Order: sequence, then C-alpha cells, then structure tokens
Amino acid sequence: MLANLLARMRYPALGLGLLWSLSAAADLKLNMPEGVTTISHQIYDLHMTILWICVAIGVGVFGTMFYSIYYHRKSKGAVPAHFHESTTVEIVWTVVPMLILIFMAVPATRTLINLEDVSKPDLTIKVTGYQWKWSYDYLDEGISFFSTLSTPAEQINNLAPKDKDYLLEVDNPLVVPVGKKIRILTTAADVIHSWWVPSLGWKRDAIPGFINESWALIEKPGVYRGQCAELCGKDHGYMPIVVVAKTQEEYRQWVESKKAAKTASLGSDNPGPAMTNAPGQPAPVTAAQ
Amino acid sequence: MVDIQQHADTLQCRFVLRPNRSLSWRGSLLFYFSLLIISSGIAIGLTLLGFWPVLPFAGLEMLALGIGLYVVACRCYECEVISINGDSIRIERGRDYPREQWTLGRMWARVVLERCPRAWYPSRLLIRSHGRSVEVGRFLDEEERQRLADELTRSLRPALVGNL
Amino acid sequence: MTAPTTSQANRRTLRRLLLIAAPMFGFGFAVAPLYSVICSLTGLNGRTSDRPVAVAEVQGEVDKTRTVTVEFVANVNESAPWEFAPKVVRMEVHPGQFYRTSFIAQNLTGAPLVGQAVPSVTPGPAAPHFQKIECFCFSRQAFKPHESKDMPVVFRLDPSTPADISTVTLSYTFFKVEDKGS
Amino acid sequence: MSTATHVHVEHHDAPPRGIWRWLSATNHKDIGTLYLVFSLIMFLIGGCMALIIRAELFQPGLQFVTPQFFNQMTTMHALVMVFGAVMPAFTGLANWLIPMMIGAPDMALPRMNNWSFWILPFAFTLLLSTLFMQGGGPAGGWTLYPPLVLQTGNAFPFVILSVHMMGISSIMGAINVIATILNMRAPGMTLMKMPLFVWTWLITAYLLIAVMPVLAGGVTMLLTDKFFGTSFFNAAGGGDPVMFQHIFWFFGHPEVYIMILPAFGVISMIIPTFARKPLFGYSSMVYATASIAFLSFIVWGHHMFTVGMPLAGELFFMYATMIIAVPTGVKVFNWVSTMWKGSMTFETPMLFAIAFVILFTIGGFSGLMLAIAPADFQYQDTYFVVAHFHYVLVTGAVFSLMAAAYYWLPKWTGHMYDEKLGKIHFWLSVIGVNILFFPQHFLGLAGMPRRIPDYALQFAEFNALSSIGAYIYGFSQLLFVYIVIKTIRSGEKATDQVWEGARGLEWTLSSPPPYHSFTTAPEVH
Repeated sequence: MLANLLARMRYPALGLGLLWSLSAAADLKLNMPEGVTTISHQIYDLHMTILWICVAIGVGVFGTMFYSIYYHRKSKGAVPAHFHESTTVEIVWTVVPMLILIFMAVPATRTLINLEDVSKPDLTIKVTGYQWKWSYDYLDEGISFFSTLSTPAEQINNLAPKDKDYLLEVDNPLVVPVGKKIRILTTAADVIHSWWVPSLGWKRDAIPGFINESWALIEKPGVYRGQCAELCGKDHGYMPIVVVAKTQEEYRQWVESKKAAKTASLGSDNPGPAMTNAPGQPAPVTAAQ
Repeated sequence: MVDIQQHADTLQCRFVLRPNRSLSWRGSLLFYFSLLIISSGIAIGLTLLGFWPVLPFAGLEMLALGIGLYVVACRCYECEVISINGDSIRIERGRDYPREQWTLGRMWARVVLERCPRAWYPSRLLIRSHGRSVEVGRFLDEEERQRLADELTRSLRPALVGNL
Repeated sequence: MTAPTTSQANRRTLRRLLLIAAPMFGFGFAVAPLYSVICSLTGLNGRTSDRPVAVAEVQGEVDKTRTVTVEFVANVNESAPWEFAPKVVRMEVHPGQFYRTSFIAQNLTGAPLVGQAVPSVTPGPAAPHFQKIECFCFSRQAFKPHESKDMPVVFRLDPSTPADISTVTLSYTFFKVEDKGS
Repeated sequence: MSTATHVHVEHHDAPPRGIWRWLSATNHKDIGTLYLVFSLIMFLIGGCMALIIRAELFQPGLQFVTPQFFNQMTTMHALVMVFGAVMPAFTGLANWLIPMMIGAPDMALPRMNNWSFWILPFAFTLLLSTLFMQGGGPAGGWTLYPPLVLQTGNAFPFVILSVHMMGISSIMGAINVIATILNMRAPGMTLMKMPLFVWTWLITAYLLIAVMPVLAGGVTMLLTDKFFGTSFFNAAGGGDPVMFQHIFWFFGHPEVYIMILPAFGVISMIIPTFARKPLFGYSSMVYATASIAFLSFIVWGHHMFTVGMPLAGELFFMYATMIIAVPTGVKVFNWVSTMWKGSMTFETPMLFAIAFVILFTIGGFSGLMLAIAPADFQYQDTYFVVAHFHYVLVTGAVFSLMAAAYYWLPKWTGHMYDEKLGKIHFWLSVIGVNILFFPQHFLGLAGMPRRIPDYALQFAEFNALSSIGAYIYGFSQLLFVYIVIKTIRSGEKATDQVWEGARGLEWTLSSPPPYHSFTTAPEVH
C-alpha cells in the first residue's frame, strides 16, 4: 500500500534532507517516535502518510505560485490576463481535495477503531493524576504507589550539572510486562492531567471524578519516558512518567517483590495515603434477587 | 439622496432629503430572525443540557442587536423636506410626519457649507437667517451635501433677484 | 439612482441573505436534536445516572449466554482522609441479572466527615446501560470519627448493552462535602 | 452669494480637540485609529510576555521566572493577543474601511461604536492588573479549564469580569458592522458586489453574535461554581469538568475563524491589486467563507480528542474537521490563480500577502494533520499544536494585519511609507517568525508538552533556536512602529489611488480621505 511505502521513506529528498542530516549529526529528534506498541506504529505510518500528502500538495501549490511569481512579474513585462472565473476549475479543486480526504480518512478510521478497542486486556492499571505526581494501582495485584520526579532541585535551579534524563526521571517507575495487552484507566484527584508516553502512541486525559481507558501492548523491553500533557498548575512541567517494560518473568519477580514489601510494611504503620484497593481475593458473586 | 421638485414659473421648489438605505424593513426583520433562531437555538440547547446561564446572555445580546437594527432602520426612514415657497423657507424633519419644523425668512437666508478644520470630519450644511440656523442633510454623504448646497443656493438666488 | 434598481437590489439582497440564512435557520432547528445526538455520540454524560432505577422499570431477559466483566475502581479526590476501596475488584456478570457488591470506606480522622461518591463508567457507550437500583452514591454519606462503612451497590447491565462491550469499569470518586449532613 | 459659503468652524460646536476628541469620538476614522493604536500597544505588551516565555525557555532549567509566573505569562499572552491585539485590530480595519468600501458616510451606530472601543482599555487594564493581585493573575491557560482555573487567587472574578467586558465590546462592534453593511451600502452596491473584506467581516460578525453568549455563559458558570456553590463543572455536585471544554470550544472554534476570516478578506483585496488582475472566483470565495463559518460550529470536539469521547464522537469530529480543508483549499487555490498570469510587483503589502498564503497554508497542513484523530493523540497539547496555531495566527492573522497596515497606510495618512524600511521589516519578520515557530513542529513531534517552563535536555537545541527567532521577530516589530510613526509625520505625498492596480471605492477618495466620504460620486458597476 502507498501509505506503507511512503511511511518507509525515512530519507526525504531535497531541502528536508539537510535537516535530516543535521538531526543525525546533532542527534536531534525531528520526527514523531515510531514507538514500541502496535498502535504506535500505525499512528506513525498514518502521520507519515498525511505528512507526505501535505508535502506533495504543498510542492504543487507553492510550485505553481513561485512559477507565477517568477514569470508573471511586471518587471519581466508580463501583461495581466483578464480571466477571473472558471466553474470547471472550481469544481475540480473542490472534488479532488475531497477525494484526497477520503483517502486519508480510511486508514485514520481504521487506526482509531483499533485504538479504542480496549477489550480483553491481560492486566489493568489505574493511573491517577495528582498535583503534581502520578499514582499507579495494579488492580489485580493490589500494588499501588506514587511516582514523583526524582531530579534534584539543584539541577533545576542550575546549581548542578543536569544529567541525561533531566526532568524525565522518577522515584518509582511504572513497571509493565511486554507482550501483554495492558489496559490503562486514567483519572485524577484534583485537576485535569493527561497521561502521555510518546512511545506508546497516545495520551489520555485524567479527569477528576471520571474514568478513561486506553490500552498498550509493548513489544520490546526498555525504559519509556513521558510527561503530563495537560496544564495542571505550577509544577505541570515536573510530573514525568517513566514506564519500564520488562520481560514477563522479570515482571513477575518485580510483582512478587512489591507484594512482599507491602506485607512487610502493612504490619508496622498507618495505611498512608488514601489510595488503596482491597486485596485481590475474589469475593463470591452475589445475586441480589 | 436628494429629490428636487421645482416649478420654474412659481419660484417654488421642494427638496426631499433621505438617507441612503440598502436594506428594507422586511430584510432587517429576516436577518434578525435568522440570527435569533441560531442564537436562541444554541442557548436553548445548552439550557436543556443544564447550562442555563447562556440563555440570559443570548437574550441580552439579541435585545441589543434588535435595538441596534431598529435604531438604524428608523434612522434610514428619517426624512427632511425643505420647501422654498414665496418668501419663506420651511424645513420639516420627521419619519412618518414632520416632527420638527422651522420657518425661515427667505430674504436673508444664506446657505453655508461649513468644513471642519480637521481631516476625517464631515462638513455641515446650514441654512442661516436672522441669526438662526438650521442644519440639514446630516445623513447625506459629502458629495450629495455639496450638490445640495449648490442647488439650494441656486434656488434662493432668483427670489433675491426678484425682490430687488 | 432610480427606485426600481434599489428595490431590485434589495430583493436580490434578500434572496441572497435568505440563501445564507436558510441553512443557518435549519441548523437552528437542528441544534437541540443535534445536541442530543452529539451528546449520545460523544457520551458527554459519561456518567451513569445519579438516580436509582426502579426494579419495575427494568426490562429484558437475563442473557445467560453472554458474560461481561465488570471492574470496580475507587478514588478519593484531593487526598481526602478516607480509605476507600471496592470489596471485589472484578465480577463476571450476565446482562439482565442483578448483582450486589459493596465498597468499603473508612474515615481516617478523628472528626466527623461527609462524603459524596460520584460514579463514572467507561467505556462511555456502556454508561446508559449500567443500571443501579441501590447505591451509596445516591446520597451523601456521613461518617463518624474513624467509622468504617460497608456501602452496597445493586446493579445490573441492561441486556441491550452493545455487543462489542466486554469490559465495563465502574469508578467511584469520593469527594469531601464541606458542610451539613446527608 | 452665488455659491454656498465655505467657512471654517470656529465656534462651540466644533469637534473637540485633544484628549476629548478621542474620548468622545464617534467618527469611524477616529474610532478605527483608536482600535488600531490600541491593538498595536496590546500586540507589544503581549509580545513582551512572549519574550519572557522565550527567555525562560532559551535553556533548560529555571533562570528568570517561577513556574507559576511562567503559567501566568502563557495565559496572559494568549488573552492579550487574542482579545487585545488581533480582534481589535480587525475591528479597527472594519471601522476604517467598511464605510469607505461600501460608500457609506459613517458607521451605522457611531455612539455605540465609541462605547465598544472605550470598554476595551478598561477591560485590559483590569486584566493586566490581576498580575499584581494576591495569588497572581490567571495561570490556568487562556482556555480557563476548570477545576484548575478555580485555583486562581483573588484575581479570578476580575479575570471573568474583563472577559465579559471584552465580549460586550466585540458584540457591539459586530452589531455595528452588521447594521452598517446591511443598511448603508451605496446605491448599486449589491451584496455580491461588496469587496471580499466586507463580506468576510459580515460573516465574522454573524459568527461573533452567534457564539459570544456561549463564552459569557461559560465564564459566568465558572464564577458561580467558585463563589455561589453551583456545580456546573464540579463532579462532586453532579457536574462535569469536561462540559466546560465542550462549551468553551463551541465558542472557541468559531472564535478561531473570527480571527482568520477578516484576514482572508484582507489578502483577497491585496493580491488582485499587485497582480493587476481581478480576484479569481469571487463568488466561490464568498461561498467558501460562508461554509467555513458554518462548519466552525460543528468541529469543536477536535480540540479535545483526548478527553475520552466514544468512537462515534471522535469519528464525527474528525470527518467534520477534515472537510474544512476543502473550502480553505478553494481559497488558497483562488489566490494562486489570481497571481497566475498577472503582472506582479512586490511592494511590502504584497510580500506580506504572499508570505501569508505560504505560511498560512503550512498552518493549514498541520491543522489537517491535527484533525486526524489517532495522530492527534500524539500531537495534542504538544509544541506541534503551538507551532500550528502560531502559523495560523501570527503568520496568518498578524501578517495579514501587517499587509493591511502597509496597504492602507498611505490612504489613511496621505503619506507613502518608507518602502525600503518596509521591506527590511518584512524580511526580518518572515525570517524571525520561521526560526521561531518552525522548530516547534519538531519539538512537538519529539514529545515536548506545551506550557512547561522547563524541559528535558533533548529539546534544548530547538528551544534555543526558537528563542533566537522570537527575539528577531519581536524586535523587528519596533521597526514597524517606527515606520508607522514616520509615515504619519512625514513622507512622500500619496496619490489617491496609491497603488497602480488598486480597485474599489476607497481608492477614489483622496489620501487621506478628508471628509466622511466621496469627492466624486461612487459608481458601482
């Protein structure tokens, strides 16, 4: 399909090539990340398709315009023509863009349907936005913890050199398994936030009192970073997200260690912040009547 | 626009002055109701959803628009009639009937076109007689006012000549 | 300028105005139904009803052939001093059948508290099919100091729940209510 | 006494002088000038705020301002630019030009015209004064989303009041424009003979009147939610914070077109002049404008794809938004066809108009990309969006205003501006603005969220570049101020027609237009 063909053209011609080589030299990121989930690849392809269609239209329109600017200028002795209407032309340039739009709408619709299909998840994690931190609850495991920025204030205030993951590092990252369909529920406890990890391909608003859902199936292990994407007050820029995708065995080990730590701490103290779930013991289903 | 009716032999003439209007009363109404329906449609829709504070604002705004259109429409129907008759000049102003009128002696009447010393401001056309002056043709555009001034001056002259 | 030109021009003006006004006019009429369509499309009210459904009102047979997963989620707004959690995290339900579950809340302070739980259902299209005949969210809940409550919900999924919905999440957010009791 | 006596008025009913002249102004040219001067001042104030933002973002880390003040700057910059600079500037153009273009002696409601202007300085004094209040100015973004905006300190009611005042001013301006265009066209000036600038303003005014009550109602509900215990947007009381976003964008999307449709009108006046060829497809331009206006009512959801709408809603808003590309495309094609086989010269207004066509189209392309819902999940609330709407509003609306200023300045002042300085201003602006906003596309795609005072190291290079562009663009506007002042005070005498290819009633007037209207009879063919 043309879309895929276009999407594979990583090295565009002409002027953009310069920027690309610049980006290679300076390790600048110029484009949307391809991401690590099935949906993010589709979105990347869609993004590239539309980008190239826009570039093509732009070359056509601006080309015509520059041709006209160059050859139909008074200083070249151009004499103005008198035409100022053409129904045929008007119809053509109404219908052709319409067709191009339909061509774009088809893959967009397909991707969107895919994106919204949250059925049959393997595990569900609830993400709650706070001013200004995130909290994660693994519904089935009963694990829950807060995740806050771990960049020291000295770095922010330019009193210490900034390290590689400046502002994109947290104390407790979200740990997830690869190859599993993860359903992410988002909500917030005060104002609206938005949970966004570019590598997963989407963002979803976290709205107080309401719950939203979306999903990700991460293909390869790694550390993926993101940020809050909805203005949420003074420290909006300081509530990053770090997702650590582990192989399934490593993930299991992590879950076990977390649970062990939880039982250890339960005996000691008061329950801490109010964000806890009942232990995951399945209660009998009771019919009301 | 200026409408001139002149009787060459009787030395009588009438100038009927009206502002230019490009929208009829019916047109104004239609326009107003098209906006009213849109605006109240939106406001009622939101009210049904429970967001009623939009409604009073829409109402106030429609009221303001209605008043605005009404005032302009009325102003467009304003009319001034200058009748030069024998040795008097009668100036009547009104919409359906003459609400204001003045009578000036023709003998000492002068037509004065005052130009403002500063750019951007309109000229004023005054008919002066015995220290009284009446402004006419406020709503005309500059070229019409200029033409009216010339016509008025011309109409007043024969009387002057006749009496001397 | 002559009179007929003006009136002709006026008439033409009117016709043109009408041409523009007509779709607007139509749109004006369409606004209210359009809104309801758009609301249902967009799930503007992504919440389930705040009002109980009378048992007599509900219709439809129990559909034993179909199973839908219902998940329960509890949140506390602005870190209010509550411990709040569902008793069970997940249930497999048949549409049409009534189920009872409960949420546990505990006042963590030594002072009386009043809270209001606000429900939210995702996915949005499932929300109108989620019927509750009994719910602690229908009224404010008063808590004595350190009181712990077991608050029941009796619900069912309408048998007409769209077939593509396999998981429904019911989320409650507990808001602290400033004054008065329930 | 053979001709009417011409005298100069000296007695008490002479138009007032000094400050009172401006306070009591009812003349459309005075009011137009007031609007334009006011918007230029606001443009510079809003620009200073932008430069504060860009200074903070020049390097990672916090250097100059606190995050809270940074948020106040982004919020105020938007409010000042949208309601203080762009909208009043277009209203100013409308006041100056519409009566001249349609052959009317003045605006239809001169006294209301005076009020609608004089509300604005008070509204903005109030708005800017909130920066000095306890808790600072509004910091929740110009979109005023609850619940965040409800955390604003003492400034909150003042912000709402100033938004109301801006709304009242806009509505009065719109009523005036509508009444003038409908009632006061010269004989023979039928609707389909009106210059496109007049057409686009008529449609803009219609939009304004349709949506302004929605904004007024929306912000009033915020106020009652905060102070009177209602819960329209408060989930605890049965409200829904997302509904505010629906209401805001139901106003906000038409508002976007309110800021760009008159720009389309301006460009449609300028390109034919310098191409010496009539506008291609006049009637399709009118219909395209009307359909853009109509579509603007049904696409608001594309600003909020990420709030969790059901699939059907996302599809509806995606398709409706994509369709807007069609009439917008028609406009761009028509402009290009107008240039085609013309006889072009490139004076400063034409340069700005050509830059508008190119850069606005780039903004349109990124708009189309943003319309694609699945991709929007990546773009939403990133610098890609910032780049998009600045291409549309700065290189779109503001460039069209610059073009308009150069185009009509000789008519207004009677003096030609300095062409050489004008060209320098153009090139500085166009280079600066692209260095400023083009890298922001890359920042957004690479994952930098909007409205953050500090950012990860990977974004450093482009942010530095962007800030440099901001300073080039920002300071080059001082050159514009200098050019305008110089033109008013001196300069070569402008002819009546000013531009060789200029057509339209306003060019039959002398420069400056000495009186209300025409020295030669307007004849419309």
